[in-house]
Amino acid sequence: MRTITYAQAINEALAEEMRRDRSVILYGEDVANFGGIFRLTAGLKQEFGDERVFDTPISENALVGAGVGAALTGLRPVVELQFADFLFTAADEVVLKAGMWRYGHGGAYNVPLVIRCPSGAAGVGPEHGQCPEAFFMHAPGLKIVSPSTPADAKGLLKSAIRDNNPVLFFEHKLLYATKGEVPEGGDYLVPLGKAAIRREGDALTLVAISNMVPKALKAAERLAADGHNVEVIDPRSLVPFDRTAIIESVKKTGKIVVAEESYKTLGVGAEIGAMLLEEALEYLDAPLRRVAMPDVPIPTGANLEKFVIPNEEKIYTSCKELLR
Amino acid sequence: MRTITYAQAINEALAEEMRRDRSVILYGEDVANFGGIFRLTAGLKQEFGDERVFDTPISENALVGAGVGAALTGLRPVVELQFADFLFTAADEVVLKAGMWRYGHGGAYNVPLVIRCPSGAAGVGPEHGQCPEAFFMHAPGLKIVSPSTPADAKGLLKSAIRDNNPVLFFEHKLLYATKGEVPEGGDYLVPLGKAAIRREGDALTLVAISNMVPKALKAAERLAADGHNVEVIDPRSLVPFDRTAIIESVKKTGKIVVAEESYKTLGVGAEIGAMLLEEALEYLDAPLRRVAMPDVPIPTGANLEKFVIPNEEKIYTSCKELLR
Amino acid sequence: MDQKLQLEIYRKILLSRRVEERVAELVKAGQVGGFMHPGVGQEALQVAAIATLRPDDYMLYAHRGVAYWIARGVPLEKVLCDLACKEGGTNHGKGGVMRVVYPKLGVLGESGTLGGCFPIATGAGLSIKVKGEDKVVLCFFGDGTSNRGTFHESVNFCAVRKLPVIFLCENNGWAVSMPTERSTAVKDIAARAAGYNIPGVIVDGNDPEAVYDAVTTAVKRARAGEGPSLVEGKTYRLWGHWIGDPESYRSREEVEMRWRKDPLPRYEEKLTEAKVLTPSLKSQIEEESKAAIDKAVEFMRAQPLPKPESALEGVFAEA
Amino acid sequence: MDQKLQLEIYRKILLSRRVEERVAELVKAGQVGGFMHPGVGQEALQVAAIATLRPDDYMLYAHRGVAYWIARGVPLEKVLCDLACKEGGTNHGKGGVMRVVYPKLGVLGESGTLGGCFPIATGAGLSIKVKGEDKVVLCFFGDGTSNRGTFHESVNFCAVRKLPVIFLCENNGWAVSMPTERSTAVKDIAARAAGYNIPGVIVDGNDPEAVYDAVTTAVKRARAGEGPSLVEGKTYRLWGHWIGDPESYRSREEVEMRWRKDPLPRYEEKLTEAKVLTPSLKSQIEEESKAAIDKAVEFMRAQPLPKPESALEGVFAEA
Ligand SMILES: Cc1ncc(C[n+]2csc(CCOP(=O)(O)OP(=O)(O)O)c2C)c(N)n1
Ligand SMILES: Cc1ncc(C[n+]2csc(CCOP(=O)(O)OP(=O)(O)O)c2C)c(N)n1
Ligand SMILES: [Mg+2]
Ligand SMILES: [Mg+2]
Repeated sequence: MRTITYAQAINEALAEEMRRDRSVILYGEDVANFGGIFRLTAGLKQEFGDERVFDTPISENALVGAGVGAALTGLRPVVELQFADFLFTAADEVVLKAGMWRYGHGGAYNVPLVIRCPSGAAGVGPEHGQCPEAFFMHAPGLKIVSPSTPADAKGLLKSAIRDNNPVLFFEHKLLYATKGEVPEGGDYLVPLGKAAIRREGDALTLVAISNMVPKALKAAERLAADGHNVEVIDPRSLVPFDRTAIIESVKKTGKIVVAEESYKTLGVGAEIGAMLLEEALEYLDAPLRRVAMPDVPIPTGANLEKFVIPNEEKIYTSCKELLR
Repeated sequence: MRTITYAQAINEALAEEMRRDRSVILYGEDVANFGGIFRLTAGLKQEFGDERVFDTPISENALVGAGVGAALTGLRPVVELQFADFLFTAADEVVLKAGMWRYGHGGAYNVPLVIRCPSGAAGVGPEHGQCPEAFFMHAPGLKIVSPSTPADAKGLLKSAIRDNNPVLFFEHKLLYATKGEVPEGGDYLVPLGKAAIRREGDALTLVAISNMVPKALKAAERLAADGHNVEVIDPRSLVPFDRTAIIESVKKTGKIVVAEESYKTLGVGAEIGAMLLEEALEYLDAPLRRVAMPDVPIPTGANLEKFVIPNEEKIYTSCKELLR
Repeated sequence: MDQKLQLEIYRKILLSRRVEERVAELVKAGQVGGFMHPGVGQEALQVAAIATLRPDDYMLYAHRGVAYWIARGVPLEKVLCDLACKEGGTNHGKGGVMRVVYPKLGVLGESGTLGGCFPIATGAGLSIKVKGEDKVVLCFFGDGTSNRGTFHESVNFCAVRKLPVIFLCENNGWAVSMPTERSTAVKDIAARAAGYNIPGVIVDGNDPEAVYDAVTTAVKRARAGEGPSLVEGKTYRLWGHWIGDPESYRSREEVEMRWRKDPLPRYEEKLTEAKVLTPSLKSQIEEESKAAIDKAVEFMRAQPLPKPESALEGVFAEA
Repeated sequence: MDQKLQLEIYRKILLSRRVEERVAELVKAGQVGGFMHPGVGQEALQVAAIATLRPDDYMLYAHRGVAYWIARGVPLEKVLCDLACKEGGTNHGKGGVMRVVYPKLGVLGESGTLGGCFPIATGAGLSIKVKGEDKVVLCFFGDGTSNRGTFHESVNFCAVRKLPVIFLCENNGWAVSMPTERSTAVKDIAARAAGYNIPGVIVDGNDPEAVYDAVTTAVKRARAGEGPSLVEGKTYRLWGHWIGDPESYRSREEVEMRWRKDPLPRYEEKLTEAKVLTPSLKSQIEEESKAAIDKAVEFMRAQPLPKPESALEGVFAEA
């Protein structure tokens, strides 16, 4: 199968869905003429024209809120925020409007909106490098997707665009350049809410999110060399969340480690821990380990960032502690 | 000791701190001339004048951001948001500015800011009734306080105003009218980060937050009548969080139930569950129970709201399940 | 303005007024739990502006009273059921009367945070433009709300993309306890149009025909693809911010003085002088209104509350 | 303007230009990791505006270049250490060059989200007013940033409370790839002052003396307690949005045409004609600049990186 980058996969998904459905539009800062500051949307304005692909002013509240309004009135907008951190700039529109409009109005309207959010620490400091998935996982009415491979980036984005609900689509900046096999053409869809077992094993369940997945797989290989066969699970979507995949795995392994780039306190690992304590206590034979961003903003300096961002080594050591 | 309402306690705390320290100012929508839509700030403008107590335009981003700017330049602003939900309207200023300014600038400045947030479902629907503590507990750099009694409301607010860091101060609307003993005058301070054991017991650890505390205590009495002596813990502040109080209690009881009005997924109960799974697994002899707001927006209709908001009965039943 | 339209507007102003009077009774008598911000005194502005729309246009109302829905043709009994958070309304108790929604007539609903309306209206305008339709969006907001950042972002966005949105400010002099002159640096909200290079028009909001003309011009401009307009109607909130507001923040004199400019009797006189309205027709309209309200209240009373378990439904649509 | 000040401004414009040229070399050579948005072409505006301040005033710079700090007197070596995220700077690698902070001279720092500066500036103005001081706040922002809602909320807030804040727009024609005329509905950002009933002034941002006069007037007004002003300096971003920007979004011709208006040679000529600057003095200033930069770069090179563990420190102050 041909291999393409995560970035190309996103560009393909956008192009295919815009070809398929005229109600899909794309806008954001610098997405049209420039093709996006990460160049993900290059060529789309040329193919789909100024009305369906356009640049906007620097007005994040209007961007997101207009996405909701357009979704209420028959479009399927894809809004690009230049950095996932700007979800906070537009949090009223994200949490209170996109997440609650349908429910608050008794289901009279759907909100088929996708917000694309480049996430992840990459040397750009506290306000341009967060992985804020967990904040919005706590908010009712929002679906949350965080793909780790080019194939999932494509298949999940296509599904997100077709979904009748608001979806926050997190793209880790450090994954953009990574390559992987992606089925050509056709209609490659990956359903929201289905986890992927990236590696089978019975020694320990290692849940990894977004850019932590490749790191977890490397750690898993080292652990295998040590004789520990760990299972690596990539939830892929956090809302809906594939609880069964994780619970079933833990029933088999009895041990759980969660690797994520969100802040530790109330990060995704907290929900997984609580869920297991509710539903799988009797199977757990070791304490939870959360490999996460410590509860500090992301420092700008490379050596400081490296110190706080979870990596292969930290994942390896945490697993090792439980496997002794 | 004299008894006053939670609302009076807050008013007293504000007045005392403003008398003590000229750098304390108070502003928000309708706080000065009208004394606040919940009448908490009545009389303060008269005593402290137009410059230190004033009404603002409906501009939540400016309100909160100006609080940060004023804090950087030598004041100790207390900003009132009319509803805690508006923290989302100003989330950039709350999470990225208040929470990160100090760290991002290498500690050059402190941000002694208090944001008062009336929280809790009270028949006013999805955007005026949330308890959003957990959202902001995930954000680095913010202290979070959620008092359940008039005495704590006063003592914690005074400590929050003297704290050199940003503090989100959550006041449950349904607690405003509740009465309790509050030490007269003097300088009554309650430190942030110290939980209160509201009721001692060894059968089960029941952690309750804000307006869930009185409900938990009622449930505990019923359980006592059934012969179960449960321990009720009120964390009072969520950041800093008194982990020890809860862990020690669970070591004694082996059972944990968390009652809160935040959404269940990644609510405060998730962090408590994960923390126990990390640090007290061997002491746990029953699964976690989270009595929380289901993951739906708050409906406006009274009978619908009643159905979703946690109450004494739900707390009682959840404990009972573990105590059989 | 032709007589049919004049009477239509008068009818709706009167009906709105009588509905709010009845709602106030019901609320004070504790017969409905609903919470409402009365619009008494602003009905002329609300009714006349909405009268300029086509059935397929979109609108975002503000939180101020019932006239928006009555003017738009949302069945009265549905509005009352929403007020009581019962079945039979438009949102099944989920949003109450502050979230009346009626897709058939483009009533998109309401944002609970002030200023949330602006980006939503912008998005509706975007849909219209992308689809090449000639619909418009009418977005109501208060003087206080004009100070939200979303106003600035949205008006600029609509102006640069030439979106068919009419931003209609109901300047009633107050935002809860805050008088406009203390909340807003500029005397006329309409002056803010200069910041976006769009028309900014001031009109007497208590004169329905003046409002009708001003909004009609803005609607024409929007339909022609020439972009948004800002229209400011000067009016006054004759009742409290909510039913039960002590109103300690303003003087009796001020309010009494404003009652003398109450748009209802004022329009009554005008139509009577113009021989469009006769005493008999007037009392007929009063009776029809009362009958309609009685009927709607009865319907509302007979409706069940939504099933408690339904509180868990409706967060997500079928994927 | 007196010659001392003219030369002072010229020196700082030149030094800023040479610093950015050196930084570009260092970054391209991969010798510092730092990420920077160059301000080449905008130094006259930045330096002259800051020259109007007193040492005890506050300022919020934008993300565009190093001239703000050089003009304000932040030691150059500290700026370079921040660029390299080393010790010896102002923020110990926590914020890099985008978060230079210098309390001694009221340099409050920077918001990573555009428009975050406006409410912060408002708050600094609030402090000044509450304490009854006669300081002012100078807040820089770009044309693109003028479309953030925080601009609207903050300017209105400052205007109603008469806070001593000068909102200084650096209109350089572009926001990354977005030309001002497509992002902003109004030709002159200054026109937005009309929405807040405050002065809105347009000035040639490449003429330092014109900038100095315009900002001085706004500063006087602020110190006198008469409230905020909006000043717009027309300038141009001669380099890319960041070092390495392909600039595929604008034409060579446009950029070349603008280089002819480069404020540095322009001011050089003016001062030479006025006999304030002589060839020998010019080369002396060039040499002094080079020496200062060499020294600062050396200092920066010699500085250690912050201790990795320090990444965990500084979130909270001692209670
Ligand atoms: C963002 C936000 N801030 C504050 C409120 C609370 N609030 C509801 S109505 C109101 C006054 C609005 O004034 P105005 O816009 O003039 O409308 P009016 O009530 O006068 O019709 C306020 C402050 C809110 N709902 N949302
Ligand atoms: C809220 C927010 N949106 C977007 C960005 C990304 N961004 C950084 S600089 C920039 C362009 C700013 O343009 P302008 O305000 O004109 O300043 P200039 O770069 O031209 O100096 C953008 C979009 C950001 N940092 N914050
Ligand atoms: Mg008003
Ligand atoms: Mg610019």
